[in-house]
Amino acid sequence: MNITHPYVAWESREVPTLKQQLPNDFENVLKKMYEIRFFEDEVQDLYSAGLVRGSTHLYQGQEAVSVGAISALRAEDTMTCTYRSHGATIAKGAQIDACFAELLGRAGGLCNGKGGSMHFTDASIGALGSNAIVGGHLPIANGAALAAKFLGTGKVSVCFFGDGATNIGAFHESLNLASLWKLPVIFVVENNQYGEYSPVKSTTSGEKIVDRALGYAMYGVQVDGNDVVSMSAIVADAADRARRGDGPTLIEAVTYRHSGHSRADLAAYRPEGELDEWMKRDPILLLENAIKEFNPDGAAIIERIKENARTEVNEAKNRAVSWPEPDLSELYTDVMD
Amino acid sequence: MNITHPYVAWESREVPTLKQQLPNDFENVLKKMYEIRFFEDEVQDLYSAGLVRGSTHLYQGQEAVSVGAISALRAEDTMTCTYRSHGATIAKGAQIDACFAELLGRAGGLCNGKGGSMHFTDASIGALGSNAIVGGHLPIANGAALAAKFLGTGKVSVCFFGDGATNIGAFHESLNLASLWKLPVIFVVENNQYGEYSPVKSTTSGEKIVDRALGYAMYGVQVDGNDVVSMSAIVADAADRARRGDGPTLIEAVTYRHSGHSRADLAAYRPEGELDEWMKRDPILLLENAIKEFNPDGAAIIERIKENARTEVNEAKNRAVSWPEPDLSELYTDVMD
Amino acid sequence: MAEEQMNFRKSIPAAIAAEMRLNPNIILLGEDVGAAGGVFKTSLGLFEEFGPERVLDTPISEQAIIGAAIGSAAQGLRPIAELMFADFAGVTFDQIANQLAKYRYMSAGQYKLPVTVRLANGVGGGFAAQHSQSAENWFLNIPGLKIVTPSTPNDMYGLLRSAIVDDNPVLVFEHKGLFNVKGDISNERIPLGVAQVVTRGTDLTIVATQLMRHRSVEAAEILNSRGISVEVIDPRTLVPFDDATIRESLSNTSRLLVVQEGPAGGSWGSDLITRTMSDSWSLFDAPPRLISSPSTPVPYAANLENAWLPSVDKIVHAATELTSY
Amino acid sequence: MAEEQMNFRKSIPAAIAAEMRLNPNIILLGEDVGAAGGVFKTSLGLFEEFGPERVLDTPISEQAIIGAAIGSAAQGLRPIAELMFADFAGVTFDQIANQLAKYRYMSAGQYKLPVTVRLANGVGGGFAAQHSQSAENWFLNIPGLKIVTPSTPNDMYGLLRSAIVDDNPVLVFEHKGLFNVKGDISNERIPLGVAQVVTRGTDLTIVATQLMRHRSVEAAEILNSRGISVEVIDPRTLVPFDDATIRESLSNTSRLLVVQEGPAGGSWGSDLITRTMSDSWSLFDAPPRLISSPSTPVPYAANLENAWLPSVDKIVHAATELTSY
Ligand SMILES: Cc1ncc(C[n+]2csc(CCOP(=O)(O)OP(=O)(O)O)c2C)c(N)n1
Ligand SMILES: Cc1ncc(C[n+]2csc(CCOP(=O)(O)OP(=O)(O)O)c2C)c(N)n1
Ligand SMILES: [Mg+2]
Ligand SMILES: [Mg+2]
Repeated sequence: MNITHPYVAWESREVPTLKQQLPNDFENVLKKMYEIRFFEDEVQDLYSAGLVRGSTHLYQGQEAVSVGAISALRAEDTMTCTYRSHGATIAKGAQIDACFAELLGRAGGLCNGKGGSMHFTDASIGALGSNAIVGGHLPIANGAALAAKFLGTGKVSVCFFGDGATNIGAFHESLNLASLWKLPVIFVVENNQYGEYSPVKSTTSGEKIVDRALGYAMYGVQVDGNDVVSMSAIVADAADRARRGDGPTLIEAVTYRHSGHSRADLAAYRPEGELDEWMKRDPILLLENAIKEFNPDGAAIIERIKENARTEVNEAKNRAVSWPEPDLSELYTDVMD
Repeated sequence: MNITHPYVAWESREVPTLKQQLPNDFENVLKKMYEIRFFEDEVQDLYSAGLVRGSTHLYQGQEAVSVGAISALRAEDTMTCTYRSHGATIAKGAQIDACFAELLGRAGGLCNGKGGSMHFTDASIGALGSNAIVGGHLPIANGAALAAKFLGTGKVSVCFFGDGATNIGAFHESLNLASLWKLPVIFVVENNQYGEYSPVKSTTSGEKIVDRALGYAMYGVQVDGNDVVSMSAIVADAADRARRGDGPTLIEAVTYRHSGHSRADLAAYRPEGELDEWMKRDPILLLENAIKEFNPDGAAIIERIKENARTEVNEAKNRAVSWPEPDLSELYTDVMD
Repeated sequence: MAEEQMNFRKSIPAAIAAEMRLNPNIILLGEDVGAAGGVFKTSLGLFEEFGPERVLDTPISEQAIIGAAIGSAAQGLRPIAELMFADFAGVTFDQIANQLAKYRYMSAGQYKLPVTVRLANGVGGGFAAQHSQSAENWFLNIPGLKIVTPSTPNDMYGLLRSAIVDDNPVLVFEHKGLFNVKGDISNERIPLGVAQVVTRGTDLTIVATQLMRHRSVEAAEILNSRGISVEVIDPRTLVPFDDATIRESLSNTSRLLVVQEGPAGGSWGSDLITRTMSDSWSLFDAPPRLISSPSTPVPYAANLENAWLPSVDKIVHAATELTSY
Repeated sequence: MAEEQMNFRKSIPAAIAAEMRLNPNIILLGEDVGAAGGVFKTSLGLFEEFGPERVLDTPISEQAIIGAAIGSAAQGLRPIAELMFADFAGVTFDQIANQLAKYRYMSAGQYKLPVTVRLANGVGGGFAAQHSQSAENWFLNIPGLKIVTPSTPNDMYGLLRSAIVDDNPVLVFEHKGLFNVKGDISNERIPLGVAQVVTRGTDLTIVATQLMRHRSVEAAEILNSRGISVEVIDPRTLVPFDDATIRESLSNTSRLLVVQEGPAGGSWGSDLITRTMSDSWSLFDAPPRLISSPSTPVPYAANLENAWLPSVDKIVHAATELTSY
């Protein structure tokens, strides 16, 4: 069924794709995507080796969403995200060794080891926080946008969350308020097809997630989340609108997570062959194909960037592993004055 | 702006109105509406006399919504509503003296005086409860519908709430789940133009409240809530759909509350003349006009019904006022076994 | 500054206005706090003075309200969020307990959240089970929140001002039963975490907040007239709690009676007795005693609601028993 | 029935299945409880045995989950709602505290709600601040809810069965740190509200639940070897609480140590000490003592999280001090 939805740009606007152009700064974009990919690969190993505790939620396959989005934003813009946030936090510019250290529970971690995998936060780069409560950060993203508007800083607040989060109350309250107050916020649903072990259709009514924008008279766009150029273009539009005072946008980025939901989840619930299909649309692969297509030296450039990223991530991990545990006094600090 | 919304019946279906026909059982319908009207008038007096404590939220002006809705349902269907629930509870069939007694905090009240104005509940007629938390009963309405579906009772769960409630998280979670599970539930938004002192537009994004149905792929209808024939017809449709297993409906009943939000609120925030305009569309007036139009003895019938209702309400009040306070032991009962 | 008579209700907007005048980044948000001046009229005049950008009317979306406060506080504002009836904290418990309270700790201090949350709590004359709770007790087990429970117009005024300028999340509970209480206002901030010795006495220490503080003072007068000398202490802040003042009093009286609105389970009164017993065991000459409401929801009917609230009589009776132990 | 060895995790679906077989109106609902068998594998096999109509996977909508349980219970079903991590009770606190708990009272008993809510609580090895709380303490001040905190596979099994057949709302807390603990299962219901005396002793009474019960037993062994005879009591149910068993023990030992995971404020341990002191003052020969976690959120790093949890050492130390008082 085709819904005529005046707020959905998807049907009415040409969205640029990797088939047509490379990202402006494609080398950096690829590098970030590789950093995230390798970071997450290492995390899986560290987890298996028993060095990462609790839960981890990996981001392989979704790199184009946050890397694309953040490439369209300014350094001072703020970001909130979920427990599946290693990717976005690195994309925003966090030091990779500090990310590893956080996962390892070490001093020098983003949060001195007090937050862990689900709470990556880096105030220095506007990474306001990762949230382990599904939907818990959407209201907070509004708050950051409210401050930007009030103080006239021109900052935009970007908020990443999953398809599953669109069914929780906080989602609804946040979208309504953002629309009503025309807050400079960009809601990016990373529709990776599953919330935990449940396919999105089994938990989420409506034809498309982005249709929910209509109820709030909010701009809504569905976009190929594996295409970093599309992601970037759509977010650039949304950021312009936000900075102009025209309010929020709901972006449904259609993507896929390569691994299971968390930790040891082998994702047995996925239909046979589904992963294979999506691997053909791996965001890194798509970007590399485009680079090779548009650039005669593509293959060599890719190789160099990839190796650089691999080395950097590896060195960052080695540094972090050598750092000490937080001092026991850290247990008691940062509660209240 | 005209939204093409495939789920909204409003534009695509002829809704019968009082201009075209009377309700089948128009005498009883008018009687109920008068009972509610006189009941609420008395409550205002009792409140002013200091006999009703806490808060009261009156229903004058909205009578056609619940009377119309319930006239289309079966006695065994269940109902949940808000603190503004005297009307719906009487419409569903509660004893008027027991309603007064509840407000007065007397033994013999619907809830033995333990619930008060905001918690009218009468299990004997399927009035599952009134809720003082905005939106708190929507998830519960789903539960009643789930039981009906599971047990195959064929019961429908009707849920009344205000325009303001459409902005709270529980609304969203409930509509999604109801749609997903095709629960036999009818969500009736009584859009009386205000949530407390705030006009609906100042708190509620979107062109129309009913547009929100689209995000859940739910049937949605906007209807004249002051026209008891329209209300009844739309709810009859929704109930059919629910009983057939086709799931929930969101009905936006456009109406108006004659008095302030609660207690001593004089509604100074209303634009001059607004109440007067709506008084011309008073649901009782509209029904009476139709009765006179379609029935040669209309005026006499109306007079008889009105006087009957007035007497019954008055006698009910007099009975209730004479009943004793609940026994002090009631304080401790009904907590847990 | 000159003292003036003011009622509890009016002391609230007065305190907010005083701080808003000093700091342009203080905002107030909540349902009908603006144009209407608040459902309890506790923000009357603020909208007129500070305008719609600093006094924001919100939809009925308590999660969005607290979230807006958190995010804007992290970005330089100093928001005051009103939740109207404290019971509504239930629909935004996650935002308060899991987000607001833990934000600073989880980020290892990268963000401090100077957020004030205002809630109208307690029994207010027939509001029944979902509008009458002593919700301050819901947050005692959640580290990271200061909790303020003023009893007089002056405390309301001075503590609210301190809450607003505090760099931590502070929950301020405004008791519905006290809105019309009158008193002098000294127009100054009162530090959080400092108890007030309301009446001096030597036979028994009574600790009570809000409505129960007033009933305890009444009881103390009756007891005094019967030769029992009672020290009534109002902690004013539950977190941090001024244990030292209680201990000092106990070292004179050796007897502790805590009077509280609300059930005993998981309550501040229960905490106080446990702490004091564990730390100051030797000070006691009699068992400590907690007077609380029964373990039931709040009923509507006048006679039941009255019976639910600890009465002056009950306090007098328990105090008499305790002192004759 | 024959006893069998089973771990804590598996005792949960075993208990649910046992009751579901007896009553066709019992349903289970929650996120991924069905096809996936639960994120903790605590509903493994139920979907296969009872099908999608009785084992329902829900969206991530905790308010909708509890509401569905309430409404369906009012209409004749006997729902078991799973909230996964107990911390998520925050997003549905209203439905639990303001709706589920008060429904019966507000309606003067017209509706009873036989709802079981299952929550995975406590520290589980690095889940950090929003996934590690002892949320049982959040509900102590809310009359109308039974609260169950099992420590062994047999208690888990037997208490969960009783919770399911109970006519009241019951919150059952399944401790993440105990999922792999093994033990005998007697395949029978265990009544709610009855404490278990785990070890007999004469010098000191230790009261502890869940993970802390196990640490207390360890501590008791060490203390025994040093000549201190410890009675460890596991209340198993926090509401209703079996005060009589504690009092009986105290009448022998005269010394009370409560050990609890989670901060002291608004906690069951604090309540227990206050009640016992007030009611059984004369039984005490030494001040009561509460060992709890510090008043901080739960940190992630292994060394910090370990330090946050009361250790066997700390218990031994406090017990030694108390007995030499
Ligand atoms: C309020 C709440 N309910 C449940 C959970 C458990 N949980 C963690 S992640 C998750 C799935 C979320 O799915 P989605 O939003 O699609 O994000 P994804 O994990 O796919 O990135 C669930 C149910 C939670 N953390 N918070
Ligand atoms: C969760 C919650 N927030 C706020 C309130 C206070 N309150 C009571 S009624 C009301 C307005 C509701 O407006 P609407 O839904 O339009 O219903 P109406 O009163 O117009 O019938 C508000 C804000 C409440 N009871 N519950
Ligand atoms: Mg997902
Ligand atoms: Mg309204």
